[in-house]
Order: sequence, then C-alpha cells, then structure tokens
Amino acid sequence: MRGDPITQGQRKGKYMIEITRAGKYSLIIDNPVMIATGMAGFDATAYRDLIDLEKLGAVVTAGISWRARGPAYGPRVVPIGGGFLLHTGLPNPGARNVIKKYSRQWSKSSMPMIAHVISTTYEDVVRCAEALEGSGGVVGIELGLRDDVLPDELTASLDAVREGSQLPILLKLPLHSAVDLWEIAEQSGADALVVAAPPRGTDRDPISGQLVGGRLYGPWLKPQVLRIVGQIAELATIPVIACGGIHTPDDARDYIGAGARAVQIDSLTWVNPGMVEVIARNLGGLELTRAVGALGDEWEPGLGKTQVMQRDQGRSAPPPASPPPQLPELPPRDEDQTAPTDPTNDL
Amino acid sequence: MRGDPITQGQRKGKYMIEITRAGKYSLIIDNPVMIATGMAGFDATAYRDLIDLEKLGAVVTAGISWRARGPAYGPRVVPIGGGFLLHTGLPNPGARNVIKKYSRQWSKSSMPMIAHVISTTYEDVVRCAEALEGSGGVVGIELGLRDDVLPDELTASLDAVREGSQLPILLKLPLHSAVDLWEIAEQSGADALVVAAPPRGTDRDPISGQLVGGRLYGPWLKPQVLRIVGQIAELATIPVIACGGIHTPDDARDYIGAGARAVQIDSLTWVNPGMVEVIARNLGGLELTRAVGALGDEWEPGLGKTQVMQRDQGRSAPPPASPPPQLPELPPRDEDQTAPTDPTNDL
Amino acid sequence: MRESKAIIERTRRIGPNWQHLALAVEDTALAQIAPGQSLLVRATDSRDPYLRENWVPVGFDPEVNVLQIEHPINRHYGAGDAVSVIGPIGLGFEIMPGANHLLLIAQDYPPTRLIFLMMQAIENGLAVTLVLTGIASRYPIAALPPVVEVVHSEEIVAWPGNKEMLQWAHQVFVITSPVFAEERYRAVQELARDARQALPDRFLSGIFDLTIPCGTGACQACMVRTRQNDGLVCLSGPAFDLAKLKRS
Amino acid sequence: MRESKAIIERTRRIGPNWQHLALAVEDTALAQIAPGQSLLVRATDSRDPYLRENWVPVGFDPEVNVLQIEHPINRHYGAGDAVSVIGPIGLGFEIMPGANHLLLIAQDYPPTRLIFLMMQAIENGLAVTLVLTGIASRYPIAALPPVVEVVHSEEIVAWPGNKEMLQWAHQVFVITSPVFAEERYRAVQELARDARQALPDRFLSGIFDLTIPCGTGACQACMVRTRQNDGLVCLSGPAFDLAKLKRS
Ligand SMILES: Cc1cc2nc3c(=O)[nH]c(=O)nc-3n(C[C@H](O)[C@H](O)[C@H](O)COP(=O)(O)OP(=O)(O)OC[C@H]3O[C@@H](n4cnc5c(N)ncnc54)[C@H](O)[C@@H]3O)c2cc1C
Ligand SMILES: Cc1cc2nc3c(=O)[nH]c(=O)nc-3n(C[C@H](O)[C@H](O)[C@H](O)COP(=O)(O)OP(=O)(O)OC[C@H]3O[C@@H](n4cnc5c(N)ncnc54)[C@H](O)[C@@H]3O)c2cc1C
Ligand SMILES: Cc1cc2nc3c(=O)[nH]c(=O)nc-3n(C[C@H](O)[C@H](O)[C@H](O)COP(=O)(O)O)c2cc1C
Ligand SMILES: Cc1cc2nc3c(=O)[nH]c(=O)nc-3n(C[C@H](O)[C@H](O)[C@H](O)COP(=O)(O)O)c2cc1C
Ligand code: FES
Ligand code: FES
Repeated sequence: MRGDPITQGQRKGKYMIEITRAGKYSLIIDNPVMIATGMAGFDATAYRDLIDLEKLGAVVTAGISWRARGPAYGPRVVPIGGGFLLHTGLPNPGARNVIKKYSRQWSKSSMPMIAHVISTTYEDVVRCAEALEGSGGVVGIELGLRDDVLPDELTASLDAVREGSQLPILLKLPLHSAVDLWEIAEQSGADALVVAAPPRGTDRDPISGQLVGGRLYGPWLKPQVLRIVGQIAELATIPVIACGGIHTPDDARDYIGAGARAVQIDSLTWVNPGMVEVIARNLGGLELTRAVGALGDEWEPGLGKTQVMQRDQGRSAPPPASPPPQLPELPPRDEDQTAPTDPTNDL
Repeated sequence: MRGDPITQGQRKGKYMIEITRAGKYSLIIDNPVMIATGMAGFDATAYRDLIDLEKLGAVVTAGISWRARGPAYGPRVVPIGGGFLLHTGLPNPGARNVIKKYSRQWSKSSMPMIAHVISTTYEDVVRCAEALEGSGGVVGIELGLRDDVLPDELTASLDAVREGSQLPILLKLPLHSAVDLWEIAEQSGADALVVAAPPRGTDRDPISGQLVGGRLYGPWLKPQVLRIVGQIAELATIPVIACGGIHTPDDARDYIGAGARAVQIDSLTWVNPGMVEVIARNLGGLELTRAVGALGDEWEPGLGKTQVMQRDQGRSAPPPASPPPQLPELPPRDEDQTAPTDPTNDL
Repeated sequence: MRESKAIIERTRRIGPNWQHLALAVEDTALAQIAPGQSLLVRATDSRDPYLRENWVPVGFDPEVNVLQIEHPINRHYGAGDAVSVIGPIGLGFEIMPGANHLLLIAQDYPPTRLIFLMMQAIENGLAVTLVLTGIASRYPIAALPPVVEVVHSEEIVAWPGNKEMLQWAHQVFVITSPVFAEERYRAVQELARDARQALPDRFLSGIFDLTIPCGTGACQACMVRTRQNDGLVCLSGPAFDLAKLKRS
Repeated sequence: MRESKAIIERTRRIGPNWQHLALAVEDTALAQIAPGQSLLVRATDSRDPYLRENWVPVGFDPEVNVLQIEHPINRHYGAGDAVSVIGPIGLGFEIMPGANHLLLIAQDYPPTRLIFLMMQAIENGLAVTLVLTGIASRYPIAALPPVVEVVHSEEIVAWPGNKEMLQWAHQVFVITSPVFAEERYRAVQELARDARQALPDRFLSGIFDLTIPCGTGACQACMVRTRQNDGLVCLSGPAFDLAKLKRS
C-alpha cells in the first residue's frame, strides 16, 4: 500500500500514523518507530534508562503462548559474520502469568504495547487472544508463525486470533515466504503485514561445537527485507510494517521510502540502544502529510530549518538510476514530488 | 541425498567424487571444493598466481548467454553490514565470443571447467548449450535462473539445456525458493542441485545515494544456506552442491556434514583467495569412503596423524544437543559412526 | 542500568593469553560495581564482533573510578580508546554472614570471574583457597596476592585434598564451561555431599558464563534451567545456588 | 598479481582528513609499481569492512621497498600492523612521448590518484599544473613540492585560465566522482575542444575510481562503458582515453 498514508490529526501534539487497516481495526500511533518482538521483553521497562520510551511509536512484547514454555536446551546464541543466531525456544510463563505480571505496567505506560502471540494450536491461540484483550493493556496483537508455515495454518491462526479478540491483528510474515503469503494474509483478515520475521538458519556454536538452529539477526538483513517490503507494499491494500536490520535513521527512511507505513527495530536495541531513540526522534519528524515547509527526508541533528532548505536547493541532483539492460528490478519508489512551500524558501 | 557418496576409485592418485546423477550424466571431480560462478571470470587464469588451481575440484565460469550483454548502469557494488551487494548485469560478450576467447584455455587446463548458462529465452539457451558442448572445453553446464523464477520457467530452461547438449546439468536454485523448487528440478532432469544462488536485495549506495538492487554476499549467508542444504539433502536423490558464505574449512565441512556432495566458494575468492586453497587442501583429505585410518573431519595443518588420533581419544564428548521443547528443528545429521580402524589407535 | 562512555587508560599483559585493561568509567553508578557483576561493552565502530562483549572486572579503584578488566589477548586495545558501556550486568555474589573461609574453584575454565571476589574477600580478612583444574592450571598466578592458597589439579572435577577443603569451607563458588556446567556442577555437589553432613542453602554457587546478547532480561537467551525457569544470568546471575537448579 | 604481506612502518597526518602510511612491502614485484596502479588491502581480521580496500600509493622509496599510501583518516593504523596485499591493480598511466607539460585536474574529488604521477613527472623534469576544483580545494597542499603550480576553483568543471592551460598542455589527466564521471568528463572534453584545434588520441584521460571487488577481472563490476564494453578498471584502468568511451 503506497502513497497517501493516513494522518487524521494530531495526538499529544504529534503525528498520527495508522498502521493497520482503516475502520474497525484501526490502530494509530504517533511515531513510525517501534521495537520488534523479543527485543525488549514483555514490558520494555528494562530499557527505561537506556531509551526514552516515550519517543517510540509502540513496543511489541516478547512471544506469548497460552501454555508456559521453557527455554531451549543447549547453546542459544551463536555469533555469525556481522550478526548472530538466536535460539531461545520462545520461553514465557504462559499468557495468564504474563498478564498477571505485566498488565498493570502495560496500562500505566503511555506507550502503546502490542502483544506478540505465538501461533500454537487453534484453541490455545483463541484463549491467548481472549486473555490479552481482557487484560486491557495491549492495543493490538502481532501474530507470529513458524518459519515454514503453510497457507492453511496461517489462515487458521488468523481466524483463531479474531475468534478470541477484536484487537487489530498485525501478521508477521517469514522472510522467505512473505512474497507468497502476504495476499492470503490480507484476504484472511490481517490488518497489517509485518515484513519480515528474521530467517532461520543453522550454524555451529564455536564453544560447544554443536550445530544450532535459530533466527538470524544482523544489519545484512536490511537489503534482503527492503527488496521484499518494496514488492509487497507496491500491491498490498493494508499497511506494511517493515522489520529487519535497521541500524540507522537512513535504514528506517529507506523502508518508509519503499512504502512501509512504520518500522520495527530489532537487534540494534541490544547492541546500541541509544541509537533506537535517535531513529525514533529522526523519523518522528517524518511528516507524512508533507505539511507546509516540512522536509520529509532531510533531518539531521543540529541542522536548522533554513540551512536544510539552502542545502536542498544547492544540491546538484545525481543522475537518475537507469534500469539495467535486460534485468528488470523493482524501480526505487519515486520520491514524493511535492515541492516545499515554506515562504523561507525564497530567502 | 545423504550417505554413501560414490567413490569409484582414484584419478590422479586422489579421490573421486560424483557430483551429478550417476549414469549417463555422471560428472566426477577429485576435490569437493569448487569456485562458484562469477567469482573467477571465464577461465580462472586471473587466480593462477593467487590460488593453486590444481587443488580445486572445478571452477564454474561467469554467466554466459547466447547474446552479448553489457554491464549494468549505475552503481554496481554497495558495501552492506559484513558483506556487499553486487549488481553487474551479468555482462558477457555472448557464447560464441566467450568460446572463441577461452575454449583453448579450458581444454588445456587439467582443472574441470563448468559453464554457467544464464537462462534467457528457450532458443538462446538451446544455442548456448549447443555451442558450449561443441567447444569441447567444459565438463558440465550450471544453469542459472532469475531470483523469482516460476516452476514452468525452470522446467523450460532445463529442457532447453538438454535439447542443446548432453552435458551433465547442475541447477542453481535461488535461496528463497530452493525448498519449493528442488523437487521439480530433480524430476525435470537436473543432474545436481546447487543450493543456493545468493538472494537478491536492495540497498542504498552511500556514494551516489541511489538505491541499487543486486545479489548479496557475505559470511552470514552460510547459516541461511546450511539450513536449506540440510533440508534438501535429506530428501533429494541427486547430489546437492552447497554454495553460500564459505569462509573456513569448517564452514565447508558443515555443508558436507549436512549432506552436500561438494561445495562452491563464493566471495571468499575475492577477499581472501589464499584461504580458498587452504579449504581445498583441507577438504581434499576428506576421505568420503572412510578408508582405514582416515579421519574425515579432524585435519589441521601441521597436526600429525598420531596426534590427531590421541587428541580424538582424549576428548570428552559434549552432551548431545537436545531438541527444544516444542519447536522441531531439522536435527543435525548424525556423524558417520564408523570407528577409525587404524592399528595406531591402540598405541 | 545505563549506557555510558569509558576510556581505556592502560593495558598490561599478565600472561601469554591475558591482558588487564584499566578502564576509567564516567558513570559514577559503576563505582558501586560488585564482584560478580560485569559490563556489556562495545569497543569498536565495526560490526564485527556484532554483539557487545561481556567485560569482567577483577578490581576497582574508587579514588579514580578505574576498573581493572581481565580480557583475553585476542584483540589489541590502545590507551585512550573510548568504549561504550552498559552496566552493571547481574547481581553481585552474596557472601553468607559468618562465611570466613571461601573456596573458589575454576574447573577447566579461566578463573577471571572469581578474581574480584577473591581480592575483596582477602581485603576483608577472609581466608581464600583458589583451585585451578584442567586448563585453568595454566592461568598466570604470578599477579595474585601471596596470601591466597592456590591448588592445581590435572583432573577436572576432583583435586588433591578436596574433601578437607569442602569440609572447612563456609561457602564455595565454582566456575566451569557452560557447555559442561550441568554434569560438572552435579559432580561437585556429589563431592560436597560425600565430604560433609549437611549442605546449607547457598553453600555451593555455580557461575554460568553464558553469552549475554541483551543484558536487560529482554532476550531470555541467558536463562538457566532453575526449578521456576526464571533464572536469567543477566539479571539474577551469574551465580546460582546449585541446590535450586532443575535436574534433567 | 600476487598476495603478499606488508607492514605499516609509520603513519603521518597530512591534513584534517588525510594520513600517509609508510608501507614496507615484502613482494619485490611491487617495487615496480607505477603511478596509476594501486593495491587491494585487507588490514584487519575483522569482516567489517568486508571487501578489500583500494590503497593508492603517492610515492615509493625503492631503496627500502616502502610505499607511501594516502588514506582518509576514517581509521587508525598502528606502526607495526601487518596487512595482506594483492597487487598491483590496473595499469600505470601512459605518458605520451614528448609530453612535457602535464595538466592534472581533480574535479570536486580528492587528487590522491594524481599525486604519484605528479611526483614522478616533476622528478623527470616535466612541468605540472594541478587544478583543484570544488571540495578538492580543501586538499592539504602544504606537503606538495613548491615547483608544482596549483590552481584552485570554486566552480567544478571550469577554472580560471582553463583555456590557456588546455592549450599548452601536452596531456591531461582528470579525476572526478564516478557518480558524475560521464557528464563531467564530457564537459571537460567540450572545454578542450573549445580551447584547441585538435584533440590527439590519449590527450584526455579520465580516471574511474570505482569500487574494486576482485581486482582480477573476474567480477566485471568495474567495467567502464567503452565502445567495446571491455574496459575493466582493475585490468586496463583506472585511466581511460575519454575519446574511446561510449556515450549514452
Ligand atoms: C518544518 C519542519 C520540518 C521538520 N522535518 C523533520 C524531519 O524531516 N525529520 C525529523 O526527524 N525532524 C524534523 N523536524 C523536527 C521534528 O518535528 C521534531 O521536532 C524533532 O524530531 C524532535 O522531536 P522531539 O519530539 O524528540 O523533540 P524534543 O522532545 O523537543 O527533543 C528535543 C531534544 O532532543 C534532541 N534531538 C532532537 N532530535 C534529535 C535527533 N534526531 N537525534 C538526536 N537528538 C535529537 C535535541 O537535541 C533536544 O535536546 C522538523 C521540524 C520542522 C518545524
Ligand atoms: C590417514 C590419513 C588421514 C587424513 N585425513 C585428512 C583429513 O581429514 N583432512 C585433510 O585435509 N587431510 C587429510 N589427510 C591428508 C590429505 O590426504 C592430504 O595429504 C593433505 O590434505 C594434503 O594434500 P595435498 O595434495 O594438497 O598435499 P601436497 O600437494 O603434498 O601439499 C603439501 C603442502 O601443502 C601444505 N598443506 C597441506 N595441507 C594444508 C592445509 N590444510 N592448509 C595449508 N597448507 C597445507 C603442506 O604444508 C605442504 O607444504 C589425511 C592423510 C592420511 C594419510
Ligand atoms: C507452533 C509454533 C509456533 C511458532 N510461533 C512463533 C511466533 O509466534 N513467533 C516467532 O517469532 N516464532 C514462532 N515460531 C517459530 C519460529 O520458526 C522459531 O521456532 C521461533 O522463532 C523460535 O525461536 P528460537 O529459535 O529462539 O527458539 C513458532 C514455531 C512453532 C513450532
Ligand atoms: C532472464 C534472466 C535470466 C537470469 N539468469 C541468471 C543466471 O543464469 N545466473 C545468475 O546468477 N542470475 C541470473 N539471473 C538473474 C538474477 O536474478 C540476477 O538478475 C542476476 O544475478 C544478475 O546479477 P546482477 O545483480 O549482478 O546484475 C537472470 C535474470 C533474468 C532476468
Ligand atoms: S542476556 Fe538477554 S535476557 Fe539475559
Ligand atoms: S574489480 Fe572485479 S573485474 Fe575489476
């Protein structure tokens, strides 16, 4: 879903970004930057002193299942070239215990919390969704899937969440099958597509010598995901939320430029938490309505508005990227052509 | 295809590894380590002084099409986290010119050359395969596909190569769809599966500021590909050749352990060519028949045979990797249980 | 827990494989760092290594806010290098009231995690014995204070005089490779049960030197299988009462 | 072309953004390195950066086999650091017989690629003028020999006195950002055509400072769009006769 992102006014004096299907299941946040599932625990308070959480649009909780799950056996973290492999087993004390422990904090926090539900059995997903809606603390449910999920399973899991709750549903698609599955998800009632869950891989733990299977994280995820976000956002009629390897404000902007309505930050949260706030502050200025004088893509800390304008006018444009001879590649999305209309332009 | 790799004797006093379907389209090489397409040009002589090419099992040429192709416009290399994005446009002067220029060198070389054919139109692939077989210089054809190839296109391309030549056909599958496509490829006459072509991605060139689409390379490819090699090798009845992010002898061994018959080295060839030779020397010792006293997986330069034996006996085994509670992951392949029978064991 | 800057003021080689880094910390909260706690450090702009390193203090000079970090010599650091620090990670080791004899055991694993505790215990007049088994025997002890009794053993689990030592000790801290922690900590428990009538609570603590991806309790990758499945090394570790662990 | 080791013997800051590294090379073949050629260097065990860096010599002392490398100060190198070197990459610049007046132009781009040529030309008694336009004006010229005439210009393509200089020059080398190479090199050709009757072959060479992934001709990522589509910067570059380029 490209273009015309909906901005229906301002809340807390800021912007409003509708990250799910408009209508009954609409979910509006005021900054397009969230923290992805598993990165900040069940309530993000662990990051209270590291990130100004108020600057974020939302935080997605760690995975929650109806039944308690124990941690994985054996090695759980394996460093790989420029990143790492993580295999946790998605441990959690079960939905009721999570709610008991965290729902007060969820309700107190002015930052929207989205619950990540692990898609186990139909019945358990229904109960989990019911309990989460009943807790009153979360504004939406993000549904996670197995990496090798089949279309029928995806549909059944979506049905189960909808049976259990009336919260907006964000569906997190696996990287490798996102292009094949997004349309089914859209038709089956997902209110937003999160592209993508990190791919699974296998590598050898250097400490124990064992092979470990798990999710893969690192900055190199970004180009893999960006391509797919561009392909899906071109066609989808519900919002796309990009997730994968964001490490700089420019990474986040590239996703927005490719048509994502919002972004989720993953492992950067651990390796450089301060930068998560910088990205949220930067993207917070992304005025998606392009109001008078707003510069969508040119914010740098310390750069005054007039300087931005001057710099923008003085820049000689690089030649347009020509498509390669016979290999059609998704063209970069045209930048919004609206010219800045701020009167200071004329100075 | 796991287990019992075929070793039918020795050539040049070394090992013999059958990397394609047995029978009419059998292709045998004497070291399981090859260089992947695009990494060493059309005849590998550029690496003559950097790698002892004699140690390699084979080299795959850069992509060849019937018609000449020019280079891509715009930026072609973008550094990404721990790797790079490459968009060349697969330039080549066309099959006839490639053959004119390189076939003498191919025939002279004692190292087997495999031609990589770009799957363009049916007619052009037929002609390209005909010309390459006619050149007499190549021992097999590796067929490359678009990243988003459809099953019918894959089948048609395979048919076209077979119509044009009787050379063994290695099919290089795209990373994201390898798990979905390998069976069709096997049934449609591929003689080996190369898993996988690097994924395509999109990222911003820091020099020009342009978005560029291209193939992604780096060490983090290995865990992504290893998982898929394990899944496919478990089931396929034709040999699987692993390709993706190999940077150490252990990376290559992990692929062999996952069921690959041979491996292709990609970008390491550029960043550390000397290591390609080390890997070939190391894996050259991988006696796949487990002859008397052979240690499949314990070679280190400078370590004598007796020391290896002693070390092996003294090692206390790590506890077996237990599967995670509810998340079945492809279990690591059981190591070959054949005990070493070398009499020095008893010393 | 906060993110702050720190400066490497000095580096010193203490053995063929180990170096000490004098780390001047800017965050005064880190002046309270206790034996057992550690820091998550990013020492380079590079993304290799990608995850923060877990730096273990072996000493602290509160006058100048300088921590001594013990680090393998797998990388060179320059005096003046600035690093980003998140910490402190975990809880300090708890010494039981009245524990005057400490037994510290590094089983085939570097004793680094025990050194700060040892130094503070000595300063406070406690008697300390350090047992180094397996490869830990190669740890450079020249720099340790002479008052510490050091026992070496080729054998990994047992050591000469282990029975007597387990009898007189008021409290025991063991570290070993996380790969073998379960079986080896169980073996130490057996030794102790053989040696003495009762094993009081907290008598035997095992240290779990796991990789710490987040350090905030968020990733749950550092969970130790306790009876409640609630032991996160980065929050309530790195030491756990061996009596409280789940047995598989 | 071979892979060999080299040692950084000394580092020297030559301006706010530039340093010179004295690189002792072990491979004597590199003693033949000519202006225009460069090295593919891996200076770290880390995989960040992943691709080898392209190091450009600005001088060579054959007595001690030491190359001077000009490098941006985006990283610190220590004296004694060993690096892995593949090279030489590309062809040396060809000076036409009888060319006594060289005009070297850095258009809004660092002149590093021109410095070695400039030094050798001066040594051989040629007259050299160096034109620095746009951001190249900020290049630190204090270290350059006084005999070189240096001209600065705010404007990127043209500069004060360009007509005269293009008239008296026997040969011209231009460098600019590869992003703008096509349009800017065309503009220089226009200037030259305006300034003089005939443009002999090889009169105007443009330098293409492209990223060099392989340096061996294997990857074809460094192909310049010549009439034959056969110009690889790493084999027959980095300088190409502007008259031979394909125009889009
Ligand atoms: C016409 C116009 C166009 C704008 N365009 C953009 C734009 O394209 N992108 C954009 O990000 N903002 C833009 N802004 C500013 C934006 O609206 C916010 O004011 C800005 O991002 C700070 O938001 P905040 O609520 O965090 O500020 P506050 O809560 O007021 O925070 C202010 C504090 O945060 C620090 N801070 C603010 N931004 C950053 C940052 N990026 N990195 C580190 N520290 C920071 C400041 O130094 C200051 O100390 C624009 C503003 C105007 C008036
Ligand atoms: C019982 C037995 C078991 C063996 N098991 C293994 C095994 O598991 N794995 C294995 O790789 N080899 C094994 N080998 C050795 C293997 O068969 C080869 O002899 C060895 O790999 C060298 O091969 P080559 O043809 O390159 O040797 P040569 O051409 O004779 O080359 C020898 C030169 O290459 C150097 N060299 C050899 N190997 C390496 C290396 N790995 N890295 C860097 N330099 C090297 C040597 O230092 C020497 O200078 C085994 C040999 C025996 C007898
Ligand atoms: C039944 C089932 C449900 C799953 N649901 C989720 C999920 O909700 N979120 C998620 O990230 N991964 C989910 N996964 C699984 C992923 O493929 C992977 O197993 C998961 O990310 C576990 O991560 P780990 O590697 O840390 O154990 C599920 C797997 C199974 C078997
Ligand atoms: C008709 C067609 C055929 C292709 N065949 C191949 C091929 O044989 N080998 C290959 O690596 N990529 C092939 N690709 C394409 C990949 O998706 C990608 O375009 C190719 O790797 C080009 O690489 P580049 O990014 O360097 O331009 C083909 C693409 C098209 C459109
Ligand atoms: S390191 Fe992440 S929870 Fe402990
Ligand atoms: S850099 Fe690879 S061909 Fe020139």
